[in-house]
Formats: sequence, structure tokens, C-alpha cells
Amino acid sequence: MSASQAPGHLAPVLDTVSAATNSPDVEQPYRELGLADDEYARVRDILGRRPTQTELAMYSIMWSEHCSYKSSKVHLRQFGEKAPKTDVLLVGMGENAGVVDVGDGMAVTFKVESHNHPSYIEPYQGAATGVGGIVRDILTMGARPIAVMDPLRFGAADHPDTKRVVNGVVAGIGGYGNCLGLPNIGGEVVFDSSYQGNPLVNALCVGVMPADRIQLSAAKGVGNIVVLLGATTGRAGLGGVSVLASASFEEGAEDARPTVQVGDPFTEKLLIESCLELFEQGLVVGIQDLGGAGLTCATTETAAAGRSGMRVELSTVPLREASMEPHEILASESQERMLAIVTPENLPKVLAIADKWGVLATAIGEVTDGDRLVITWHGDPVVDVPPRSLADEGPVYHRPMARPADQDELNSQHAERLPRPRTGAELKRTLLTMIASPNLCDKSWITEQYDRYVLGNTVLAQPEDAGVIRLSEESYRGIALSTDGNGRYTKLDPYAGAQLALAEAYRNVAVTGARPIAVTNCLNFGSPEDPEVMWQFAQATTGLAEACQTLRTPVTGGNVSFYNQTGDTAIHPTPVIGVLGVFDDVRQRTPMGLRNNGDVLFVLGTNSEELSGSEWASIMHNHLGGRPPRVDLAREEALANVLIAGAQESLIAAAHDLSGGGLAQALVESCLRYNVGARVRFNEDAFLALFAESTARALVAIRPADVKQFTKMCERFGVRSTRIGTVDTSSKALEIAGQFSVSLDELRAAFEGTLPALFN
Amino acid sequence: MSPKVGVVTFPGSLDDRDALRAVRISGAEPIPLWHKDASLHGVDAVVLPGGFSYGDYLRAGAIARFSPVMTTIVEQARQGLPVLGICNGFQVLCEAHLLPGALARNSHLHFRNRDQRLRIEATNTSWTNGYSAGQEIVIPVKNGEGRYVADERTLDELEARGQIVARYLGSNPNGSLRDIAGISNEAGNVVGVMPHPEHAVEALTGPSTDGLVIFTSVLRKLVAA
Amino acid sequence: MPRVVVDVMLKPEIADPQGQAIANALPNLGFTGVSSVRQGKRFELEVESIDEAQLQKLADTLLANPVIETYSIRGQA
Amino acid sequence: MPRVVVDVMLKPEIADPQGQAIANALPNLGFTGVSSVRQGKRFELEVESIDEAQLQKLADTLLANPVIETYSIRGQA
Ligand SMILES: Nc1ncnc2c1ncn2[C@@H]1O[C@H](COP(=O)(O)OP(=O)(O)O)[C@@H](O)[C@H]1O
Ligand SMILES: [Mg+2]
Repeated sequence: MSASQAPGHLAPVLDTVSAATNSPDVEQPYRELGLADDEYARVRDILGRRPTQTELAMYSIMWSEHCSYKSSKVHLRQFGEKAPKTDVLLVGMGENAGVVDVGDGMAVTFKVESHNHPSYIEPYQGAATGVGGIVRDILTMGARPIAVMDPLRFGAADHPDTKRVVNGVVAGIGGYGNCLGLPNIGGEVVFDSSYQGNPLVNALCVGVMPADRIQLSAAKGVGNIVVLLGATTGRAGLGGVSVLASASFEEGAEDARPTVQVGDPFTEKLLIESCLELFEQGLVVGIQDLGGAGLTCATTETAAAGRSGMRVELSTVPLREASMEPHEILASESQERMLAIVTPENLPKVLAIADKWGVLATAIGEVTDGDRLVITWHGDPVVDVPPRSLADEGPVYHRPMARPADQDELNSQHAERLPRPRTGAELKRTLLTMIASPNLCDKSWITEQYDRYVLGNTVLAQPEDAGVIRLSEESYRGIALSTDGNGRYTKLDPYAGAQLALAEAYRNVAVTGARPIAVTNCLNFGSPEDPEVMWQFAQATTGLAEACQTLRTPVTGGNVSFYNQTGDTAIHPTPVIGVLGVFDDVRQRTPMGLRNNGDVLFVLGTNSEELSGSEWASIMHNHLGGRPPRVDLAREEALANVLIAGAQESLIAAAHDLSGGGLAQALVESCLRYNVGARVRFNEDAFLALFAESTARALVAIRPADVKQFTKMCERFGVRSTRIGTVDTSSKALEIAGQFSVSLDELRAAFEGTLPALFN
Repeated sequence: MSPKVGVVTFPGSLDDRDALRAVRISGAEPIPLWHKDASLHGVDAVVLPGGFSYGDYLRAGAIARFSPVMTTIVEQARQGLPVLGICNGFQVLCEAHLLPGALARNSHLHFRNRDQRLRIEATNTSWTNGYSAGQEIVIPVKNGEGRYVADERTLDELEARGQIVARYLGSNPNGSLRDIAGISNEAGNVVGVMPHPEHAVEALTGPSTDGLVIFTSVLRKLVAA
Repeated sequence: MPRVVVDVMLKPEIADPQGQAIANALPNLGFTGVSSVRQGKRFELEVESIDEAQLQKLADTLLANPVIETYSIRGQA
Repeated sequence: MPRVVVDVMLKPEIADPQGQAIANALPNLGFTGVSSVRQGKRFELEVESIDEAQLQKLADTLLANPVIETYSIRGQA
């Protein structure tokens, strides 16, 4: 902290490249900036001198965990190395987001990212800017963003601070996404005290573009112009580098330096429309969004990707506060900005399009020969670096790993030993308690705050298993998306937990009839400096990479979020997995709700006594222990084949996957969707039938006339189908033969009352 | 030649493409209009679509009503041009004083998106003549500032003159006075509705196709004229 | 540069759910003695030169909606 | 009953997109001479009895978000 307390010891005048060359011994606050001794030594080595203050700021940002993936890189490699060969992948990991070919000349890009820490400090703005950031990632690929999703994790629902966070986060996601005109088509809401001081706010965006119009970030072509588009640059989100503040800040102004960004969705909407017009007219050579690390990241990454040099005059950047210094301009995380590389001939057209949309556009530099990024401040070089040393050649760590000391103990506490409900009345009470619990209850108090209709292509959204979007009004080609993640399963077994998250998202997509083709992920973990967390991380990435290989769904991109902890305690390891599926004809999608009287209900797949990590153990016994349900990817695939073929042949009237809360939860949701009753009978133990969480299962409703053909199809794909009952549109009740009957009104009251009561 | 229906895009308009699609499905020719262009390019009717013009930052519709295209629309609406404002468009029409009253923040303070039951109260407007009086329909509502407010006298006048076009049934989604979901001007050519008929024109993507009648109504009116 | 402040409040007869929500929350948070809260907007304008009439018009047509709101204009040091 | 006014504005270094959007629109609407607009909130409280410290706390926890906003409290006739 010495630097901020005694700013005088920093060079008071502009620290230029020549000043740095001439004063090699000036002490620099690299440790305060988060650089290790050997990292600082490497910087000096790369430059052959000490870095300028501005360069130091840039290295500290680009070599941070967030930007360099230094702890995760060695593990993430597996996603590439073990990637299944598919011909749908047009752009793989490494670009801003992966791109997959969905046919009909269209390509889809999608990615999930975290905005966890800002959302705890200022929930509304943190969540809002999280949406803004991921939308720009998708835009950068050349795509029109067409939908968003929001996997969320909060602390205990009844904790006094949770209401603040939930209300702010949900309003922020809605406030930004609604104003951008992007339908919200799904997400997750999970409450668990492990997220109390560290909620997880992940945001997913999906976009579509002509397959031959993919944009890349490379700054190519000597003499091409570097154009900054969008909002002005302010002292926002300076975070770590604020220790470099020089005397231009008065005493005590430290607190005033905001780490909070304020989102401006209106500007982002205009930025989107103007960029899309630039793409359509073929005016862009390369483009990159400004996210974390702002201009630092955008200039170094575009130059590095283009294997070019670049020259930028910083004083041309439109500022919110005239007193900003070079390192602040470079580190600013002001939102709603993009960096485009355009040819000099096209520059007037680019500026005209920006003007049409009321978007600020400024030429700030040019692509140069060679491989130096030179940044000047009123003509004086303050940065002269090889861009790849910042963007690609950051440190890589093999962090120590250790299986948690209490892992065996945890795994030995099986939930299968817990006392179970015995009578029909007890089962009914259990069911009502469970569906009213914050994790299993109806989420419409949240999802009603999101626009699901805008753009007019939403085929399925909340509360369906996956969001489904029509891509083309001519061919009716469509996509389905689901995100899933189960921190409790992953805590019990990170390898299996990551696979279970993938399996669930895959299943949710398949249930709608879409064919799963690609994966994105957001890996939310504790501190990588904790060997036990690192072990969890390694297990989870290996599990995910191997499951993706088996299911032939490559990981196309994602995000790692470390340092998620409340006090010293890490969150449950929470890999959130997003799966993308395609429909040749989206009119064939299968909805979840029961509708037709007399339809026959089947459970597909096999149930067994698997209760550890389950919602039942958690809600009814506040218990976490044992081993999560067994992963069986071959069965997941077989189940998906039935669901996809069944949809294509119009054999399935309704389908709903089985996951948290087991069959009981699926029955309740399927009945309440259109307020239709069902009569069910089990040959096995009713408690296990209702609440066990064995995987690779789904509930389906089949018209009586189709039953024979459907069961034959199940046999053909090797999927077990068990007839459990029928749909009854007149009863207005869910009846479990020999156990209990409960009216839909009673179910609805329990299911829908919880969130309004907690958060209104 | 089928009638032309224009849809205005303001900066921040969001449901403009949806409105264009609805116009097309209804059988009219959809014509995009741009806020800076004062010309209506010969359209026979105009839709002001939903969205967040200018981010809704000051008040919904407050800035959009000053755009060049609005000057023309106000003029021609006074001479009988059929104009429909949906959600943000309704807000613009109130701000432009083509319709009385105003739309204020929802009483529960949340943005709310749900499938809403409505009753059509007036079938003599340019935009609702295809419904039967008292018909119940379901179309999506989605807004944060959808609470219709006006003073008592204005409300009484609206009732008396049959200018209340639609009312919410079941629970009122935003605290709108007298459950008002839509109103018209006295002549019936200018209509503002808070719910979104353009999101209920296809069975695949909407909760119903009840919204299509709004767009076929104006077509009928134009063809008859 | 001179600064002008324009305060905009909902007319008293128009319900103000935001103010109401705050007023309702007060007792639970241990604040007593506040009988009503109304929430409005405050605009701070830096003006180079603008005459009274222009300012009036700005407030009347743009910053406030006179159908539901009232406003007041004040100069500030 | 005494009335207290609490004005809440975004901190100067925090971006104010709302004010910015208004400022950008002004020239097109024919208003010149305004160089910047910032939009904040104004709360009018009717108080029966509340001490200074309580009021301060109220403003600090409920009316303003100190992470991004500043406030000022004034009594009013
Ligand atoms: N934060 C959220 N945003 C949008 N949709 C959500 C959110 N949380 C849950 N949903 C939706 O609510 C429905 C039920 O969620 P959930 O029970 O988690 O589904 P599943 O168990 O099938 O993954 C799904 O349609 C899901 O997409
Ligand atoms: Mg599901």
C-alpha cells in the first residue's frame, strides 16, 4: 500500500519510455499491482528496461488471473485436446466465443460468463453489466445477439442479505436485457448458504449470423485504422491499478474511485445496431469488444492475433474526465465500447454509420508493420511492447493440488441412511414441503421480470426444460439451449459433478427434441491458491472434457471464475454447463406440459436408490454427504435418441426431464403447466420412485394411439420405458395410487407462494 | 395493391421487427419508417412499436415524441390516419398528447411479462373492428411503466365516450386505473394499448393468435375506405 | 458555469408506488416518525446560456410531464 | 407537519446514462445552451419526529446507495 499512501515517490511527471530507459532504478509498486517478483523480472527482461508506469499497469492487468487464465490454462487445454471431432465447429476455443454451423448457411455463437463479484457489491449494476459484457462477446463474432439466459446462485433464501442481492440482480438482468431487446429464455436459480457472501451471476448470450460472415479479432493490414466505438471512457472499474493514482487525486480520494460500473443498455443497443450494419456492409477487418481490462486488452489482443504492430494516440480517446492519465485510460472498464479495425478508404463510411445510430466513433490509431504496440500520449511514447507478451505469453502455473482432507468423510455420509417418509400422508407432506422450497419452487416471480417475447422467435422459454428459438421464418430451423450445474453434486465428487451438469443440460435440450451439438461452460470455483480447490477444478475440467468427448459435444468456449468464497470458505465448486441443440424444424419441438386427456405417462430410464446429494436430503434433512448419482453417458445418449426421434415422428405429446427433486417434481411441474391432473401408480417403492435422483430419465406423455409405436422405438434405442399412469384433465388432482391424492390448487399454492413471500 | 402499414423505428425501439412481421402476416405491406425522416412514404396507417426508445431514461416516450417523424404523425393523425401505439408506442402517443393521460411506473415496481387476459371494450376503432364486443383474448403484457393514470374527469369521459378499448381481466398486471389496457382518441383512429398484440400472431411463438385481429382490423378499415 | 436545478414531483393525486414502498419499509427497518414519502426526480443542468422562457419550456415539455407531474426551477450557485 | 427533502445524485465519477441521454437529445429538440444534465432523485418526507442521526441513517441505508450515490438532507418549510 506504500504507493497509495505516498504517491510522491512515483515519478511525478509523465513516465515515458525514454524516462523509463533513463531511470532504470525507480522503485515500482508491482507487488501492490499483483505481480510476483519473478513476473516483474520477466517484464523487465521482455522490455530490456524497467516498464513505464503505464506498461506496468498493462502487464499487471493482462497477467492477472482473470485475463491470463494462468492457473486454469493447463487444465482447460483438455477441452481442445479431448475435443470430439465434429464438422459443425467453425471457430473453436480461443476467440471471443465459439461458432457452430447449424445448417441453412447459418452459424450460431454462444457463451456463458460470470459477473459474480461486482454483483455482490452492487447487485443491480453488477448483473446489468454482466449481461452487457456477454452480449458484446457475441456481437464481436459478427452475430446478431438473439437471446440471453441467466444461471444464478444466491445465499440462503431466508438470510437477511439475500433479498437485497436477489432483487438487485434480477432487476439488473431484466433492466439491461429487456432494454436491449433480447428475450430471456432460461436460466437457473439456486439458493445455498455456500454462496452467501459470493453470489454467482452467470450470463449467457447466443447469437446468429450468416456462416460466411464470421468476424475475427485480428488487426491486420498495415495502415488500417483503429476505431473506438461507443461510450466515452471514464474512471470506472480501475480496480487494482488505482494504486498507481498519482498526485492528480486529492488526499483521501481513494474511496471515491469507483469500482462499480453503471450499465447503459440504450447505448449498447445502438452499438449493436451500428456494428451489425458495419458487418453487413463488409466494412470491418477485425473487431474486439472492450470488456475486462478495456483498451489494454483490446489493443494487445487484436495486435497479437493479427501478428501486427499497432500505434495508438491515447489523447484521442473521448474521456469523461479530462484529468485521466494514460494508465487509467488503458485500464478503464467503461462499458459499451468496441474496437474496430477498418481500412482508410472505408473510414468515412464507418463514421457515417456510427453517426446514423448516434454512436460515438473515433480513430485512435493504426496498424503498423513489425510487432510493437506503441502507445503515445500527446506524441510521447508511454508504451512500447510486443503485444503477444501481454496477450499470449502470460505466466502459466501448475498450482499444487490436494484432495480435500474431509472428502472421504463427506463421501461416507450416505443420505440413503436417512429416515424416510413411510405413509401416504407423510409422502404428501414431503412433496408439498419440497415443491415449496426455494430451490424447487416456481421461479416466475423472477422470470416475469424478463421479456421473453421480444424478437418474436421464442418458441419455448421458462418454465420449459430448454429455451427454444426459431432461427429462420422460412426453413423453421431452430435451436435449444439449457444451462445446468449442481454445486452439491460437484462438492461430493467434482469429476462426476461436472459430468452430471453436462448430462442434465444435454438431457434438457434433448427433451425438447433438439439434437445437442456443442457446449459452453462457466467454471465457478474458490481460490486457485488453495490446493483443495485446485484439485476440485482439475477433477471437474477432466470430467467435463471426457464427458464432452463421449457425448460428441465439443466445448466451444467459456469462462473461469476463481476466488469465489464467503470469508475463507470456498463456494461449492459450481461448473455451470450450457448445451446448444439444433432442430431441423422447430415446429417439432416437444413442450413439457400435460394437456390431452388419456395420454399415457411413461418414465424413460432406470431408477435406483440414489438419494445422496439430492434435493430430498437437502430440504428434508439439511444433509449433504455420500456420492452423487451415477453418471451413465451411454444411457443419456440413448435417452436423447428416443426423445429426438420421438419428436421428429410426432410421437411425444409432452416430455419433461427428471433431475432435482426427482419424478415428484417433474409430475408437479408437468401438471401445473396447463392445470391438468394425472393418475399414477408405482410398482416399486413409492418414496424412491418419487424422490430418487437417478439420471438419464424423463417423463413423457404419449397419445394412446401412439403407445405401441413409441414403446417399440424405446426398445430399438435400448431405453427402458415404464408405464406409470395417465393424464386426467377432469380430476384437477395428482393422484398416487395407494398413497395420496393432492389437488392442483393445493400444489399450486405451495409451488407458487414461496418467492413472492420471500422477496416482495 | 395491399394497403401499406408503416412501423417507426426510434433509437431503442425493440418490437419494430415484430410489428413488421405482424403487419405482413395480416396481409398488409409492411414499411419501415425511420425516426429522423419526416416523410411517411405514403403509408396508410402507422404503428409505433414497443421497446425502450431513448432507453426510457427520462420517461417512457418522452424524448421520442420530439422526433421529426412524430411531427408528421401528429398532423396526419388529427386528419384521420390510423395510428396504433403498442406499449412504448402508447407512451409516445400520450406524451405527444394524441391520447389523454399518461403511463406511470407499475404499482408493484417490477417489470412484468405474462400472458394476460383482456376484454375488448370498444370495437368501433380502426384497430379493433374485427373483434366482437366483449370478446376475451389472451396476449402478452410486458412493461415496467404500464400503469395508466389520468384524472377522474378524464377517466369518466373516456368511459362515457367509449374510448376505453381494452381492460385487463384477472389480476391487473400494473395497477392501471380502472383496469385500462388500451384507449383510443375520440375519432377512434388513434389507439394505444399496453399489451403486445404483435407477440400473439403465430401459434408457434405466441400464447394465442388473438393479436392478429388488431392488424387485420386496420386492413379491413383501409380496404373499406 | 451556472447550474440550474429542476425538481419534478408526481402530482399529489397520482399514486407514487416508489415513495409508498419506502414508507412501508420504514417501520420494519426501525425508522419511526416518518408519515409519508414521495419520490421524484432532480435534474442538475449546467447551462452556458439559456433564457428563462427556454428553460420553462424545457421543463414543461421534456423534463416533466404536466399531465401527472409538477416541477420547480431553481438557480444554484 | 415538517417536511424534509433528501436529494440523491450519482457520484460525479459515476456515469449517468440517463442524464447523458437527455443532454444528447436537447440540441435535436431545439434546446441549446445546456452543456450537461445529471439526473438524480428527490425524496420528500413528511416527518412527525425524527432526529438528525436517524434521518442520516435513513438516507444512507434506504434512500441512497452509498456505493454509487451521494445525498444531501434539507429541512423545508
Ligand atoms: N434465473 C432464471 N432466468 C430465466 N429462467 C430461469 C431462471 N431460473 C430458472 N429459470 C427457468 O425456470 C425453469 C425451471 O428451472 P429449473 O427447475 O432449474 O429447470 P431444470 O431443472 O429443468 O434445469 C426453466 O425453464 C429455467 O430455464
Ligand atoms: Mg429440466
